[in-house]
Amino acid sequence: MSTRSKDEIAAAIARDIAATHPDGAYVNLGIGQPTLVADHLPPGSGVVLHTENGMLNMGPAAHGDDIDPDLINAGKVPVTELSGASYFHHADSFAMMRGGHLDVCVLGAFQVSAAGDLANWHTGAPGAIPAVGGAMDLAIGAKRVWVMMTLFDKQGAPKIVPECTYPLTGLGCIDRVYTDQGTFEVGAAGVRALELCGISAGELAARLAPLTPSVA
Amino acid sequence: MSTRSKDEIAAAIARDIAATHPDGAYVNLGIGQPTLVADHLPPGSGVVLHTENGMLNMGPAAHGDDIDPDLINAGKVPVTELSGASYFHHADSFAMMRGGHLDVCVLGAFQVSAAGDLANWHTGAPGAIPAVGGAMDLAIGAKRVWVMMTLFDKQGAPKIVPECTYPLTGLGCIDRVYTDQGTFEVGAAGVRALELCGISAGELAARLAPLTPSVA
Amino acid sequence: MTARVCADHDAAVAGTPDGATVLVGGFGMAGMPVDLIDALIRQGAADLTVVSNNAGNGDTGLAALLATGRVRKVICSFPRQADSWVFDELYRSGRIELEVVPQGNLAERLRAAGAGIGAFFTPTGAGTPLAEGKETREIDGRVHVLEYPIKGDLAMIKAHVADRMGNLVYRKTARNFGPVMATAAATVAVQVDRVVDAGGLDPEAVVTPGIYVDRIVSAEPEVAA
Amino acid sequence: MTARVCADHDAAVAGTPDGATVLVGGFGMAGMPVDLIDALIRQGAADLTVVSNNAGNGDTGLAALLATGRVRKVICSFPRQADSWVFDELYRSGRIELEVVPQGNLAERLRAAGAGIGAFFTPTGAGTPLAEGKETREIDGRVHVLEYPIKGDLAMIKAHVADRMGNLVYRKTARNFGPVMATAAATVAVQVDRVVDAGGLDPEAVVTPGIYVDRIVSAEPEVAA
Repeated sequence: MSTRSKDEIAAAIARDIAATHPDGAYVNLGIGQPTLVADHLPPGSGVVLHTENGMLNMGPAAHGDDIDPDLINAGKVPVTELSGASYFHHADSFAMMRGGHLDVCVLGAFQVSAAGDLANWHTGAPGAIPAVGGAMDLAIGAKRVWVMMTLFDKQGAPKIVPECTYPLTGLGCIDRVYTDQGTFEVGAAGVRALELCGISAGELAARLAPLTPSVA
Repeated sequence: MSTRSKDEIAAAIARDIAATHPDGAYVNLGIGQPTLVADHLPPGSGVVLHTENGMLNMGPAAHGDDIDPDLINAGKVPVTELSGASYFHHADSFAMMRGGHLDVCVLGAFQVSAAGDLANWHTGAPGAIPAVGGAMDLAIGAKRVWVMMTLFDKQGAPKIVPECTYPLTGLGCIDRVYTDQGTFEVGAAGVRALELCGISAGELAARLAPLTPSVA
Repeated sequence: MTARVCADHDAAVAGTPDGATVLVGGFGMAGMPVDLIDALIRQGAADLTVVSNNAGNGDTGLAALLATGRVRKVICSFPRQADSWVFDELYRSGRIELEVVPQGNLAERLRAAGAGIGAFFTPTGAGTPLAEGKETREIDGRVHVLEYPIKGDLAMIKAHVADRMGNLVYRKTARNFGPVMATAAATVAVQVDRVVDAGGLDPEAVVTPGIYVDRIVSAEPEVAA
Repeated sequence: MTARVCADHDAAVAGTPDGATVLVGGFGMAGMPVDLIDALIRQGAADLTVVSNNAGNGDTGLAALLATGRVRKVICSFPRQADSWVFDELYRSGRIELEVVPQGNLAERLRAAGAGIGAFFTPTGAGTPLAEGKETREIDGRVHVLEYPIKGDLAMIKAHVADRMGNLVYRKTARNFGPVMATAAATVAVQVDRVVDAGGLDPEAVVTPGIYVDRIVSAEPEVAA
């Protein structure tokens, strides 16, 4: 049993977005790994990508002559414009996010708590320069906020935890966590594995203890 | 000694706007008599008119073939568009007003208090249907809010009063009151006549008592 | 979810439940979504709360909706006009409730609903009867009143042109409340003069991005077919 | 008062006092008013508070201003980037203050300053370190944080085209903070690619109405002459 690659996780998220929103969804993909999801959206999914620096219907990354320094995404990567795009200023863009108009937002995370709290902006380490960007707005604003991360950190410690030990980004804001070792729901009912990949239910329970994940 | 006509009052206001803002001013003229001010603005004054239903650089009233039902002022009168106009939605238009960006607003009034309180939206009479429109936003929002009214009502009672008896539109918001019988400053220092027209200082004091207007 | 072009105005307001709060665009007749209002009259939802700047002019549009007796309450800034006889009669006979809101508070409360603002402090209305019973606070030496969002179940607005993504542009002062109401309702229905394909509007000039729009209906049926 | 086209960038930032709060547009380098920043460096105002999304990239623009040592404090959402070495060094050596603000709160607090909102409640940041010490209130079952406006003495922004009335349009995502910062400062200086006569911009497509703009300077000197 092998774990899922980042591409496989991104494909799973893309599939679930398309399944949940058959008529198309408005989606924000956080900077870093979540941007991979765009590459896996099925043709005709009708998904419209939002970038918080003021654009809807963002296209793929720009290359060569298509690069325009005035057209970048939230990660400051040059991107392209799809047909039906629109531009708006930052207050309007964040009003859109904070007002609950995005269907799905996918974020990276350091930790997610069983109750759905998110920690993804700051390690709290001494000397670290804090930088939050739009993470707190996205965390509380989208209709569904999903996380894409590895289930364990480099030291092997679980990133789904009883309580976040890193500084919080938002309280009770996460619906679902896509990881290399499976997909999980978190929230009031605790942790529930929707599917496992590369880990047995027994090992999962042992490594996430004292959490007691249920397995669908 | 004769009193000033509405046109003469409007001309005085127009003159003062032009004198206070030699480089041009952004001005909102309340519905009713204040709209007359537009006709008296000197050529080249550079004054830009705002209408709260979403336009800057509004032109004069439209007639005949120039009438466009999509282009009206706050009094719902068809108007025209001057070169350099812009359109915006109601939240942006009122943000502009409420954020203190208009240089001058001219409003009609039932009463103005010596301290600069304004009453201009509702008589409070039983059976009257209250309707406020943008009056409360204009009253608190413009840098300078001026009133254009007759000094006395039809029963001869003064409309500059110690305390407003009609329901208030705004507290301490009026700078200056242009009337048929003179121009007055109101505010923390009380009532001060800048000029009188058709009324003597003695008669003014008698009719505004217990207020004690000073005369410049 | 992305907007849908409806076959007719009835489809655009289908499913409106009794008791709904309906945001109605327009300032006087400019931007008034008359065809959607007529469809809502046919649809028959009752016990409605209507949020609009005015309370109807003459006998058409919003006035016609009020005349059905299916509006319980009007929230507006300026109900009384020379031609607001339908509202006047209902109000004077005690058959309709009225909440008068300063026009800027109306716009800002709608924006707050769309922008996820829980409440805001504004100096508008401080010390006046329209702030009675409301929480106040002095900020920077000025009395402010706490105001809450106004959310709609349905918004009915009129725009000039839509593309098939739901992006909208308006015409002149008919823009008025449309863009802000489009952000503030669970379902947003828009009547437009015409629909164009995606790419038919300048992305720099879009006023209402398609994310806010659910149902579009065009005055030119052959285009909307 | 209506906008003025300045002869050069120095004229557009003249008179900035020590201790000023300066709003600086741009998201990374997109929309960054580099020429105005260079003029402010020459102008020499010190003890500044800079409000911007980032805290400078590389060695030009905002980073160059920070490098002069004349910035006391930065208010931003995302100071730390791969190329933010100027800020990083100042911060780590204790020579600059930092207030980190969630990006949406930054935009909304600037808007509040421009729109006359005294304060607003938002769920953003509730329960996080960035809300510590701030007033909170539960509204509709959700914890909200009370946030206050951010006002500038000077805003420096970059737009694409201005007309002589000061109306502005922007280009693509370089729009970002420009329109909202233009509403939030006592003096607004704009660098543009070119200036056109009044009437040269579509009134329906103007993003920043001229009322917000004080000083314009064009990259094409012959047009601004």
